[in-house]
Amino acid sequence: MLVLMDTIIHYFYFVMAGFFAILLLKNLFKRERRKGLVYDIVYSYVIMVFILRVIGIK
Amino acid sequence: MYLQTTIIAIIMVATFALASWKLKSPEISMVITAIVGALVGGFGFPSRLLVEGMFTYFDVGMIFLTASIFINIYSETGAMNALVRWIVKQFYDRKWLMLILLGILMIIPGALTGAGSVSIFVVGGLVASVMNYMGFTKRRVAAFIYLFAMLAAVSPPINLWAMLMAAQANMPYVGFNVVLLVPIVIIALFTIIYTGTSKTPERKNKEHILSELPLPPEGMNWFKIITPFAVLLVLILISKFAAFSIPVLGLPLTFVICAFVSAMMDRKRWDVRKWFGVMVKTMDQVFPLLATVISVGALVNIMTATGVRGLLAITFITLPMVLIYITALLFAPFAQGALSYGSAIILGTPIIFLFNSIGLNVTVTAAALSFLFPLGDCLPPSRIVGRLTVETVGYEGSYMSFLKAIAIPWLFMGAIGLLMLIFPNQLDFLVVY
Amino acid sequence: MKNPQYLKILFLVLSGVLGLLAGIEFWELRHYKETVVVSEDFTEKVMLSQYLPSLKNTWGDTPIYVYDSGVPGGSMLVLGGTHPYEPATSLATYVMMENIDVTSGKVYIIPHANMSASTLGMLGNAYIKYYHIETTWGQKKFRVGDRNTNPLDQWPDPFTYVHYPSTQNLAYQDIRNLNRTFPGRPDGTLTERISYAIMELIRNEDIDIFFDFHEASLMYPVVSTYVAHDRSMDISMMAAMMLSATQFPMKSEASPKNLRGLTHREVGDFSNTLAILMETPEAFIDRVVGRMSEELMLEGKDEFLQTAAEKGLVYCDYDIYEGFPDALGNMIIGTPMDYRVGRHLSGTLEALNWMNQFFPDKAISVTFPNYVDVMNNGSGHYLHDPSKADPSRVFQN
Amino acid sequence: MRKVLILVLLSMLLFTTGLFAVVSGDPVVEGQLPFLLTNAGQGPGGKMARLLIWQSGAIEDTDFDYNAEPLKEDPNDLTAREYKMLFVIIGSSAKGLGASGITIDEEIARLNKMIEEAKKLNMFIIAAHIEGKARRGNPGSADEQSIDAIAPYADYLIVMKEGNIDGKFTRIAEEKDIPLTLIDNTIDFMQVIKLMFPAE
Repeated sequence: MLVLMDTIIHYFYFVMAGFFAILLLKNLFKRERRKGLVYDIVYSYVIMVFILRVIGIK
Repeated sequence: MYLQTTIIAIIMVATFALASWKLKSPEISMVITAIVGALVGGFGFPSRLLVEGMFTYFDVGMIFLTASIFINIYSETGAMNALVRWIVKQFYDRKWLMLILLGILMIIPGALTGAGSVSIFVVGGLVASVMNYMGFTKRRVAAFIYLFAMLAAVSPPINLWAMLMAAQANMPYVGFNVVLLVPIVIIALFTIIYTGTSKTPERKNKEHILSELPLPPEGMNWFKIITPFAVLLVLILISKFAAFSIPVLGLPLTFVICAFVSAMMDRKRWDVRKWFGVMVKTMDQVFPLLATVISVGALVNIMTATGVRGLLAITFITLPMVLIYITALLFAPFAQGALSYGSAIILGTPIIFLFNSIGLNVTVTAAALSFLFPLGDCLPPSRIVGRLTVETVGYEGSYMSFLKAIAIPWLFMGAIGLLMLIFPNQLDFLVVY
Repeated sequence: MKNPQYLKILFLVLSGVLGLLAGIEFWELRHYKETVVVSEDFTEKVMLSQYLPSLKNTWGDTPIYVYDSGVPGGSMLVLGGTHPYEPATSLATYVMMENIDVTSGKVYIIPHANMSASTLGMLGNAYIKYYHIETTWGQKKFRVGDRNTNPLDQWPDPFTYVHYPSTQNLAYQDIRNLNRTFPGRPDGTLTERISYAIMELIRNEDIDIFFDFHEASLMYPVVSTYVAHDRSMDISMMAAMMLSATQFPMKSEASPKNLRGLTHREVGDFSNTLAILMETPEAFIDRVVGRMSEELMLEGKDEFLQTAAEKGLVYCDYDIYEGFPDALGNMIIGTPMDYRVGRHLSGTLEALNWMNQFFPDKAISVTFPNYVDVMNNGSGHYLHDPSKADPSRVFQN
Repeated sequence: MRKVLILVLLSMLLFTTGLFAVVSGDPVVEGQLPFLLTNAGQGPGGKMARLLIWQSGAIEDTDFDYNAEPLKEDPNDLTAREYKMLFVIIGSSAKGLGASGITIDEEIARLNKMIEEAKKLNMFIIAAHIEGKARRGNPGSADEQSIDAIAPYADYLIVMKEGNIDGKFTRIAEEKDIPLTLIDNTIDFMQVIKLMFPAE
């Protein structure tokens, strides 16, 4: 039972990472603060990190 | 190897300075520095090392995000304003009591989780706005919040630096409670006095403040104000004290649950668009921190690969004892600024072994170091807690002026830590529980 | 001012390329298999999940190689790769597995005790992914893993790790550290379940002596040491004295009672086996070393560490210029891989020898290359060519 | 049978480590029975010595007692039997710091008390440092404090050569005029025991 719950929570974390990737993607294209070009780059690689986790690469 | 590594280190420092100045983004500067370091170090374009490093503090980033989402949703329900209103009403004329209570409030989340940033995320906004209304200057508010965030991180039961050093040195994390709490109380009192005795010329009268504060939304009550925090506290306590009866939740999920509970307290609880909007805004707000923890990992990974990390560590630990004491207040905080909790493992553990080998009490030594490391949370390159404080307080001056604002209590804490480091055997009576 | 959309997309694509390049390397490491040609005394391969079914189809499952002589005698279990970032441990088990000759008793070998942890690099420590060993038939490639279970297999960490059953609090990431989760629990996290399954193996198969191979940083006082549970103290003390006099410097330490979760403590407390942990010196994992490279992993020569040694900060012999002599007259320069592998091999043989003396009813008779052999011929000499071997004796890990 | 096997094995070992003197320095002092074997510094050395004494077969198991920490709880530890000698193995433990490790101040206080009482009882005190440089440390370390608490008050010193590389024990021996026997390896302690208690 605990193992099952652990497994569910484990997958929930991947879903959470995926959700944050979506939030990040939305902010990359439209955001209130730090609108500069430099932060477009920062957003891009942070999104990449979340995606690598979501697809189970790292 | 010394010369070569020193050259790489210098080039990396120069790159970081130049990039920070030109690009105005410490996050990307760290990544650029990492890339330059790898190129100079002969690693080519370090795609694997770069990305691998970015995962080092991935979980920390998740904690930042979820904690902020929780607290922003909580604020959105109006509960935060109601709480501030109540505190001002009750404590307007009892400044000292209020400062003590705010201090304790600040310490709890960090003490339970080991992260000062969590304290700021969870109660920092509340404390800042109460203090603002009470007329304290932004400088004092910033100092108060930053200091208590550090103390929260150091405070038992969870002191991550001590735990990491203990883990690396194969010593049990036992006997730290009193030896941490006594200095914490001293530093906390100093900070409270430092804050409380400052002038508050622009302090408005009570009625004025209450009229400025937005009225709580209809239906707001104590149950709604308390429940989300109560859930947080309960989840954290059962994770610690009933760990074998529940699955591992992790802090991110804990905060998500609390966020959900908060949202359920709202009248328009199923307004998904509203909550989504809050989360998008939260992401915008905490993005610099998230980006910092992601980027600093990449930098640390390259510092390690090129041997720069090793150079820093070997330089510090092979200093004569006297110089270790003299430079501890420099090395330890800067290591924290660059390596975050890695500082404990890289500088802390060798110091533990070194001190042990000359018969000094290692528990006091580890405790002492755990007072010195957090001082670096306001220092570059990462300066995570420092920036978080600036954001939370809404501090408007330059970052340098923020550092000046926190300098006095910062130095006081450093002095206490240093004294503990110098006299561990005289303080070993504190290692009781 | 609004940044053009195409630039944002370009940055995303570039980040994607970076992620892809790195991702390919991560994927390769996770799926790279090491090959082993087991010796003729090999009888069967079983999976750890046989002792705890919930490990089946997880990265926590790992092969156990059994060598049953069919002749009555004691039984031993050897763990390599409890911490995969200490790769001499797995290599030593491979040399053992490829050459072992069991004349009485039964031997169980697990080359990757924490399989999951062997599939990623150590975060923030810029580890090399692989190292290569020269053999008579070409190079053989091995993984260098992490200390802890892969977060892809066990996520999240708690904010503090409460050890079962002692309730001692440990740093959060130690919940993924196999040498902190013993004796484990059947319904715990993946790492706790691996521990529990290993305990079940020990209890069900009535293991008489248990070895856990490790490597330590030189600045760690317990380097070059046996750490023994109370019942195995006599064995490890005699073995250490013997080895120091005849082969290489070896110390012996008692497992402290207050430090929980470690094999030398919990395996001894929660089973009847004689639990022993061994540490070799591995310069690579010292935090003060310079450039991280395969050479450092294989040779262990580092100037920074030399400085530490000269200041008396390391806890074993270390010299990257002249070396130091072992009891046989070899000069040991740095911490070479063969030296480390040889130490584990002879460390095991010597302890077995003393178990046989002290507990004749548990006696096991085995032979495999020892320190002298590996120092003379190199570890690679004892690894066989899989392409020329009987396919039924070739396995992947 | 078992003992014979061990003896054969050990003699082979002694053969390989060289026919040269594994025991050097001052002549071995004749031992007296019964004696109390103990430890200074909370290390495993005492147990190691006990093991080697057993293995040597030179004396009976009943000829000596082993007590890891005499006077810690029972003030009568030294008078429990009419001990002729106090045999102290010096060395701390490297495993486990902090709460799992040693508390050196209390340990030294206990050692001082033990020496004082042993002197009062006219016991012959032997200080042995048999684990080499692993049990030597920087000034102030548990190892050095333990050495300083015992060695200068001993009537006889047995030291492994490697542990005397800085000549500390030679100096103590000369200053206090204590006989000092040196051994090459820890395991040679067994030889010393055999020489101390020659077969009748």
